Amino acid sequence: MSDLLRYIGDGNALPDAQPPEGLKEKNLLEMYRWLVLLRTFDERAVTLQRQGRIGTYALYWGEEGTQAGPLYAMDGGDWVFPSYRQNSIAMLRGVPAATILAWWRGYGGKYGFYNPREHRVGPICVPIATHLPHAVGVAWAGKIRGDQTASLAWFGDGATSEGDFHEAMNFASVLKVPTIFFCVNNQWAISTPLSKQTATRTIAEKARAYNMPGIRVDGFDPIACWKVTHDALDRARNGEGPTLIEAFCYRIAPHGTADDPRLYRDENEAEQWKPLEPLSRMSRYLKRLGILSDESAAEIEGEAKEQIAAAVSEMESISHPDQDILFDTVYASGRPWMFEEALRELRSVERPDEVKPLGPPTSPGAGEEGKTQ
Amino acid sequence: MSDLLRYIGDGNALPDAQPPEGLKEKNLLEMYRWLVLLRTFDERAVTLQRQGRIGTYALYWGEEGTQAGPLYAMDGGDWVFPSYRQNSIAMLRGVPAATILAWWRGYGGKYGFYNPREHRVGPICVPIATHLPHAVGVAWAGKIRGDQTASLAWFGDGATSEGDFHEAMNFASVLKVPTIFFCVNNQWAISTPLSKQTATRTIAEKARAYNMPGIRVDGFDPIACWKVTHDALDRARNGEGPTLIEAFCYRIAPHGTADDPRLYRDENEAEQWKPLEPLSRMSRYLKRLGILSDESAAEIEGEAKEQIAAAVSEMESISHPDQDILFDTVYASGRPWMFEEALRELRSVERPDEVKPLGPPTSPGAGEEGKTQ
Amino acid sequence: MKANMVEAINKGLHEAMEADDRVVVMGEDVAQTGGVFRVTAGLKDRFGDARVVDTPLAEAGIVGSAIGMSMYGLLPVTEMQFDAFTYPAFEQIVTHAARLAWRSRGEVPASIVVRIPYGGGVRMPELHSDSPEALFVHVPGLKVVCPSTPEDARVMIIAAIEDPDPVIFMEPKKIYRASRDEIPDQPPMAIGNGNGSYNEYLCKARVARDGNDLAIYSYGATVPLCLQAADRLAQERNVDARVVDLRSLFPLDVDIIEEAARECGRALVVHEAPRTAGIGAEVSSLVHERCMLDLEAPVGRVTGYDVPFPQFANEDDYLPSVDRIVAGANRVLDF
Amino acid sequence: MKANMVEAINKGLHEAMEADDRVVVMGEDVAQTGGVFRVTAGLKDRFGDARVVDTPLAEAGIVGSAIGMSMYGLLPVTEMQFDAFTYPAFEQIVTHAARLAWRSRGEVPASIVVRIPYGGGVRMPELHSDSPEALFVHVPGLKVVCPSTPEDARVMIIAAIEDPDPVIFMEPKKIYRASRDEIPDQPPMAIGNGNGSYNEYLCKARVARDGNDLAIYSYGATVPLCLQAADRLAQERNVDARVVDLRSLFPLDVDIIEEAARECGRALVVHEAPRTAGIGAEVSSLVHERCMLDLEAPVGRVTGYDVPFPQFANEDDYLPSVDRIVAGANRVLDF
Ligand SMILES: Cc1ncc(C[n+]2csc(CCOP(=O)(O)OP(=O)(O)O)c2C)c(N)n1
Ligand SMILES: Cc1ncc(C[n+]2csc(CCOP(=O)(O)OP(=O)(O)O)c2C)c(N)n1
Ligand SMILES: [Mg+2]
Ligand SMILES: [Mg+2]
Repeated sequence: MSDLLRYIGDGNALPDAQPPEGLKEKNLLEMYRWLVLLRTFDERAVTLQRQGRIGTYALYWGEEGTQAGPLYAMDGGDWVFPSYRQNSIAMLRGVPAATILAWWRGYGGKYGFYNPREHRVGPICVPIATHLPHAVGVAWAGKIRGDQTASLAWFGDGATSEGDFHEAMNFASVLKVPTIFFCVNNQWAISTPLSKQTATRTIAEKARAYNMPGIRVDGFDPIACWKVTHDALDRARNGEGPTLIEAFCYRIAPHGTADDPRLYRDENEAEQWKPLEPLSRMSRYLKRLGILSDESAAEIEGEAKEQIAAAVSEMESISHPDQDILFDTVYASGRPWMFEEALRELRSVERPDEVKPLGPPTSPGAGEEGKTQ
Repeated sequence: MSDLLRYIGDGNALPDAQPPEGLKEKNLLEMYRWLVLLRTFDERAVTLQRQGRIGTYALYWGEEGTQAGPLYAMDGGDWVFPSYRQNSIAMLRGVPAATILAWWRGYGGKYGFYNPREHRVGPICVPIATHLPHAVGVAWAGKIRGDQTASLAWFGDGATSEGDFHEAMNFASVLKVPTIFFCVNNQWAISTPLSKQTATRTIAEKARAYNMPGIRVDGFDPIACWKVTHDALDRARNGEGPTLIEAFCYRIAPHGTADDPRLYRDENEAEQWKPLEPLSRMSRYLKRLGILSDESAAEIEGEAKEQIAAAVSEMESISHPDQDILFDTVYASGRPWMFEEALRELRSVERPDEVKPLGPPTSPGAGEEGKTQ
Repeated sequence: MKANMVEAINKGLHEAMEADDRVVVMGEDVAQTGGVFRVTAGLKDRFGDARVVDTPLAEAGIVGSAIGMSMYGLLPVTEMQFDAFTYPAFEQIVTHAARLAWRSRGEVPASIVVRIPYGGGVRMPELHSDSPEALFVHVPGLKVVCPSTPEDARVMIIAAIEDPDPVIFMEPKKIYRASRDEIPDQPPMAIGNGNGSYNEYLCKARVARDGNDLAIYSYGATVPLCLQAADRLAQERNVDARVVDLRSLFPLDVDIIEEAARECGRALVVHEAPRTAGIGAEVSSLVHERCMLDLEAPVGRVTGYDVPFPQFANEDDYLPSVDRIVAGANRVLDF
Repeated sequence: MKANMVEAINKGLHEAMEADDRVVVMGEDVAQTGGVFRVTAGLKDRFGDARVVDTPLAEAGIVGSAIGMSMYGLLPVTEMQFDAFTYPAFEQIVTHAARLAWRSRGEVPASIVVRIPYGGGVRMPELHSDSPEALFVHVPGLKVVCPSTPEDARVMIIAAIEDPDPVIFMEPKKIYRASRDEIPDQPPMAIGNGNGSYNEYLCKARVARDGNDLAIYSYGATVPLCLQAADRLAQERNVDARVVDLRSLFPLDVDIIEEAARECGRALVVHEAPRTAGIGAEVSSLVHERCMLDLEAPVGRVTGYDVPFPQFANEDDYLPSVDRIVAGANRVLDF
C-alpha cells in the first residue's frame, strides 16, 4: 500500500502528515462530526434491521472516510451520486436521516425518497454502475450552461466491470466533463474478490484507457480522500476534465445484513484490516494534533446519537403509506386513466396489512438470504 | 506513425524489412491471393449495389490487409468473428462468396447465412461490439474443454466506446482467455472522427485497463498484421491470455454505399492515405522480393475475377426464397404452433413480389440514406 | 410549407430548440451530418455544437447522460440510430428514465425524448427493421408515441419535448418520405412556457377515416395501409371502416378506442411488430373487456409474425400488406 | 426426497451437470457461495471451478460469453442475480441469443439458459422485484418458462438445458421456499442423450386444479394464490374453478388454454407483472379470438398495475392477492 496517498499515521512507525492546506481546525472537526454521524447511522441501521424494524440493509462500516472525505471537498452546488453503499450520504446534504431509514423500511414517495435536484444528490442507486452516466450528464449539462458545476459518483470495485462504467468514463473524458469517479475499492463484490473482477493490480490504472488521471488513496484515511477529491475538483473547474480516484480499503463488514462472509472468506483477514478503520484513526490523529479531546469527542458522539435516535422515532412515526403512493408520482404529467381503475379495484377489496420487514436470519442460508442491494 | 510495426517500405526512403520468420514464399503468395480476392469481391459488390442487384453495402476498400493478415495467422481450428466490415471474410474459410453476396441481397436461411461452427467464423455482426463477448466465450469454452482453440474478433475504433467492448476485454483478461481483439482503427465511425470517440491518442493503450498487451501495427501492411497476430496467438496458446491489437489505418472509402463523406470530411485527406492501400503496396513489395511478377500477378487477378463472377451468377441464380424461410430456422427445436397459423394466413393472400434492392441514390440525402450497417 | 415526415420532425426540433434553450440534441452522427436520416440536419449550424452533439458510439452512455442532463434541468432529445440499437440502452431506459419521477417524489422526472427510427420496409440489413415499441409500452413510467403523418410528427415531437416525462418517440422510417403534406408555419401550441398543453397533443388518438362498420386500429407505417384497405373494403363490399390512428401507445386513448368499437361492433388491430404480447394484444383485450356486448365478432389481429424480422428480400412476406389487412377485415366481417 | 423449489432446481442442475459434461454454470457469486439464493450451492465443489464460475460483475458479458460458449458446443446456464439486473444483458438476449439459430440456418442455436429469480413478495429494496417475462415473450426466438412447484422446477430446468433453443427460465423467488414437495429420485426423462424429450417437459401447461365453471390462468408465484382463490370460490359460491398453470409463456400451450375456456365459458388471467401488454393481454386475446362463442363474459385480468414495483412496505398493495383474484373472478362470474 506504499503508493497510496495518506495523511494519518499510526502514532508509531507510520508518521502523521500535517493536514493539507484548506483543511483548518474547524474543517477537520466538522469532517470528524460527519464521520461520527455516518457511523452512528450505520450501526443504528444494523440494529434496526436485526430487530425487524427496517429491511435488509447494506452497511458501510469502515468506509465512512470514503464518504465524508470526498463529500467535504465538494461545493454545495456540486452534485454527488451515491450507490446503495453510500446510502445515507444525502443526510449530510440536508435530507432527513429519517427519510433514508424509511427507504430501508420499504417506504416510497415523500417518505423514502428525496428531491435530488434540491440537494444535488442523486437517488440511492441500486443497479451497479448505472448512475455513472448520470453524474456525467449533470456535469456536462452544467458545462453546456456555462455553470461551474462538478459531479462525483461513488461506486465499487465490482462496478468497474460493467459496461456503464466504461461508457461513462469515456464520455466524460472525450467531452472533458468535470466529473470525479470515486471508486471505493473494498476488494469484494459480495463474494467475488478483486482478483476475479479485474486483471489489473489497481483500479486507478484503468484511467489510462481514457487518458484521465488515475489516483490511488488510502480509503481508510478521510483526509487523504478529501485531498485527492479537492485536487481533482480543482482540475475539473479548470476545464481539465474528469479524474478517477481509487480509494483502496477493505470491506470489513459483510456485504449486507443478509450476507454471511464466512461462506467465502477467512474472517481473520477482515479482522486484520479493522485497526485501520477511519473513525478511531481520525480521532487519534485529531487528538495527536490537539484538535480533539476526549470530552469534545464524547460530545460529538452524543449529538450524533441524539440526531439518529430522533430520526428513528420520526421514521417510526410514519404510518403505512396510503395505496395512492403506488400511483402518485409515476408520471409528472398526471395519472393516466388506468390508474383510477387500478385504485377502484384496490379499494374494492380489504386492504392487506403493511408488509413488515423481515427479522434476522435464523440460520445461515435460510430466510433472509438473497438480499443484496 | 513511427510507433507502428511495419514490414513493407515504399521502395524509396522507407526501407523494406525482410518477411518475418514463418512466412515463406508460398505463404506470401497465398496471402497476396487472399488480398486480391477480398478486393475483387469488394469492388464487385459496390458495382452490384450501384446496379441495384444487392442492397446497401459496407465496403472495406483499403482494409484488406487488416483482414487477410490476421486471418492467415490463425489456425483453421481457431474461430474468427467479423463485423459487417469484414463481411466477406468467411469466403476465405470455405463459405461460398455467393452466400455473402446473397446476404447483401437480402436473402436469409441457407442462402445468406452459413454455419458458424462448420467454418469457425462467427456470423456477420451488425450491432457494434456485441460479438466481442462471443469471441471470448468460444475461446473460454475451448479452454474449459482443454482444447487449443483461440479466437479473434475484428471491430472498429467506434466499437471501443461500447460497454460490450469493455466487458469482453475484462472477461478475457480476468479469465486468461486466448482471444485476440483486433481493432481496425480507420479513424472514423460513420461521420464521427476518432477524436470524438476517445480521449486517448491510441486504441492500443486501452489494453492497460485490463493488464493486457496492447500492440499497434500499420493496418495497411498485411505482413505486419500477420506478424502481430501470430505473436499474440503464440502468447494465447502459451496460456498468457488475450491481446489487443490496434491496426492503425484510415477509412479511405465511404462508410457504406449510402454514405456521402463530403458531408463531414475533406476528401483530400482520404486521397492522401490512398497510396498506402495494402494491395499495391504488397504487390510492389513482393515484386521487389522477386516473388511476384507482372504475369503471376495478372494470373492471380484473373482467377479472383473468375471466382467472384461465378459467385455473382450463383447468387443471381437463387430464386426468391419461399415464405417458409421466415419460420424455418427460428427454433432449432421445431416450429411453435403459431407458425403454422401464420403460414396459413400468408398463403391465403396473393404473395407480394420479391423486394428488390434499391438502386443508387439519385441525389445526396434522398432515397438510400440511412443505410448504415 | 410542404414537408415529409423527416422535414417535419426537423422543423419541430428547430422550433423547440429556438423556443427553449434547455433543449439539446445528442446521438451518433446527429450533429455534423444531421443524422443518417438527416432528421437533425441544420441544427448544429443553427444552435452550435454545445447543444447539438455527436457522441461516442454508446447507446447506454447517450441515454444515461441525457438522464443526468435532465436532472440538471435540460431537455435532451436523444437519437438511437436504428431500432435494434436501442437495446444497449434498455437498462437505462427501464431502471432509470422510467423510474426517476417515482424515485424523486415526482419532482425530478427524466425529461428526455428517445427518438427511434424504427420498422421495416426499407430494404436494410439485419437489425435495422425492428419494431420494439411494445417492450416500452410494458414498462411503467414511460410514454410511447408514434406519428403517422408529417404534421403529427412535428407537433408530437414538440409535445414530447415539453412533456416532463420520458417519451419514447417511434419514427416509422418506412414513411419518412412517403408523402409531403402541408405543415402550418406555426405549431398549434405555445412552446417553451411549460403550460401543459403538450398532453393534448401527445396522448390522443385520431380518427384518420370515419366509418361505422368496422374499427381498424393502427399506428405508424401501417396507418396508410389501413386507409387503403378501408377504401378497398368500401369498394369491394360496401363496408365503411373507421381507421383509428392510435398515435399514443402508452397511454392508449381508451375513449376513442372504445367509441369506435361500440359504434362499429367489429374491430381489427394492425401492426408490424410481432403479434405475441404486442400492442394488438392489449388493444384487443381492452376492447373485449369493455365492449363485449357490442361486439359481433372477436377483435382480429393483423400483425408481424413471431419471428425475427426477415432478411429484406422477404420483408414483404412479413409485413402486413393491404391484402392481409383486407383479408383480416373480411374474417372479422364474416364471423 | 422432499425439496423446496431452491433445492429442486439445485437437484436438477446437479443431475444435468452429472449427465452431460457440456453443461456449465456461470454468473455473479454462483460458485463459491452457491448464489445469493443458494440455488447453485454445491456445484462448484462437485464439478470444479472450470465448470462453475464466479464471473466479473457484468450481465452482458455473462450472457454474451455464454452465447460464445454455446457456439463452441457447451450448454451454459447463466444466472442473473435479480430480475432487474437482466436489463443490462437485454441486447445480448434480443439481438443474439434469440437470433442465432435463425442466423445460422438453424444449425447453431444459442443453447443457453438464462435463470432469472424474479418477482416481488420478498421485501427487498428497489429493483429486486421486477417481473420482466413479457418483455422476453414478445421477442421472437426465445422460449420463456416459469415453474410454480418444486418438481416442475427440477424437471423444467433439466429440459431447458437440454432444449437447443435459448430458454429464459423465470424463478418465482417468492415461492422459492414456500413448500417442500416430494421429488422423485430420478427425473422423468433420460438426460444428456439429446433425444428431444425436453419439449414434452418444457412447453406444456398443467391443470393444477380441475373445474368447469371458470378457467383461471396463471404462472409462477400467483398459482398457489389462484388455488386458494378457487377454494374460496367453491366455498363461497359453489363455483368450480379450473386453475391452469401455464408453465410455458412462450410458446403458450394453446390447446389446454382453449379447452379450459371452452369448457368453462368464463375465464380470468392472473399475473404479477404490469397489466399493459403483459401475458394476460396475450392470453385474453387468444381466448377471445378462439372461443368467443363459448364465452359468457369477457376474460378478466387480475394483474400488477402499470406502475414501477413499489417500495416493499406497499408491495402487497401492488401484488395480486387472493382477495383480488376472488373479486376478479366474481366480476367475470357476475357479468
Ligand atoms: C446491475 C446489477 N447487477 C447485480 C447487482 C447485485 N449486486 C448488488 S451489490 C453487488 C456487488 C457490488 O460490488 P462492488 O461494486 O464492489 O460494490 P460494494 O458492494 O463492494 O460496495 C452485486 C453483484 C446489482 N445491484 N446491479
Ligand atoms: C449498437 C450499434 N449502434 C449503432 C450502430 C450503427 N452504426 C453502424 S456502423 C457505425 C460506426 C462504426 O464505426 P467503427 O466501430 O469505427 O467501425 P467502422 O465502421 O469504421 O468499421 C454505427 C454507429 C450499430 N450498427 N450498432
Ligand atoms: Mg466492492
Ligand atoms: Mg472506424
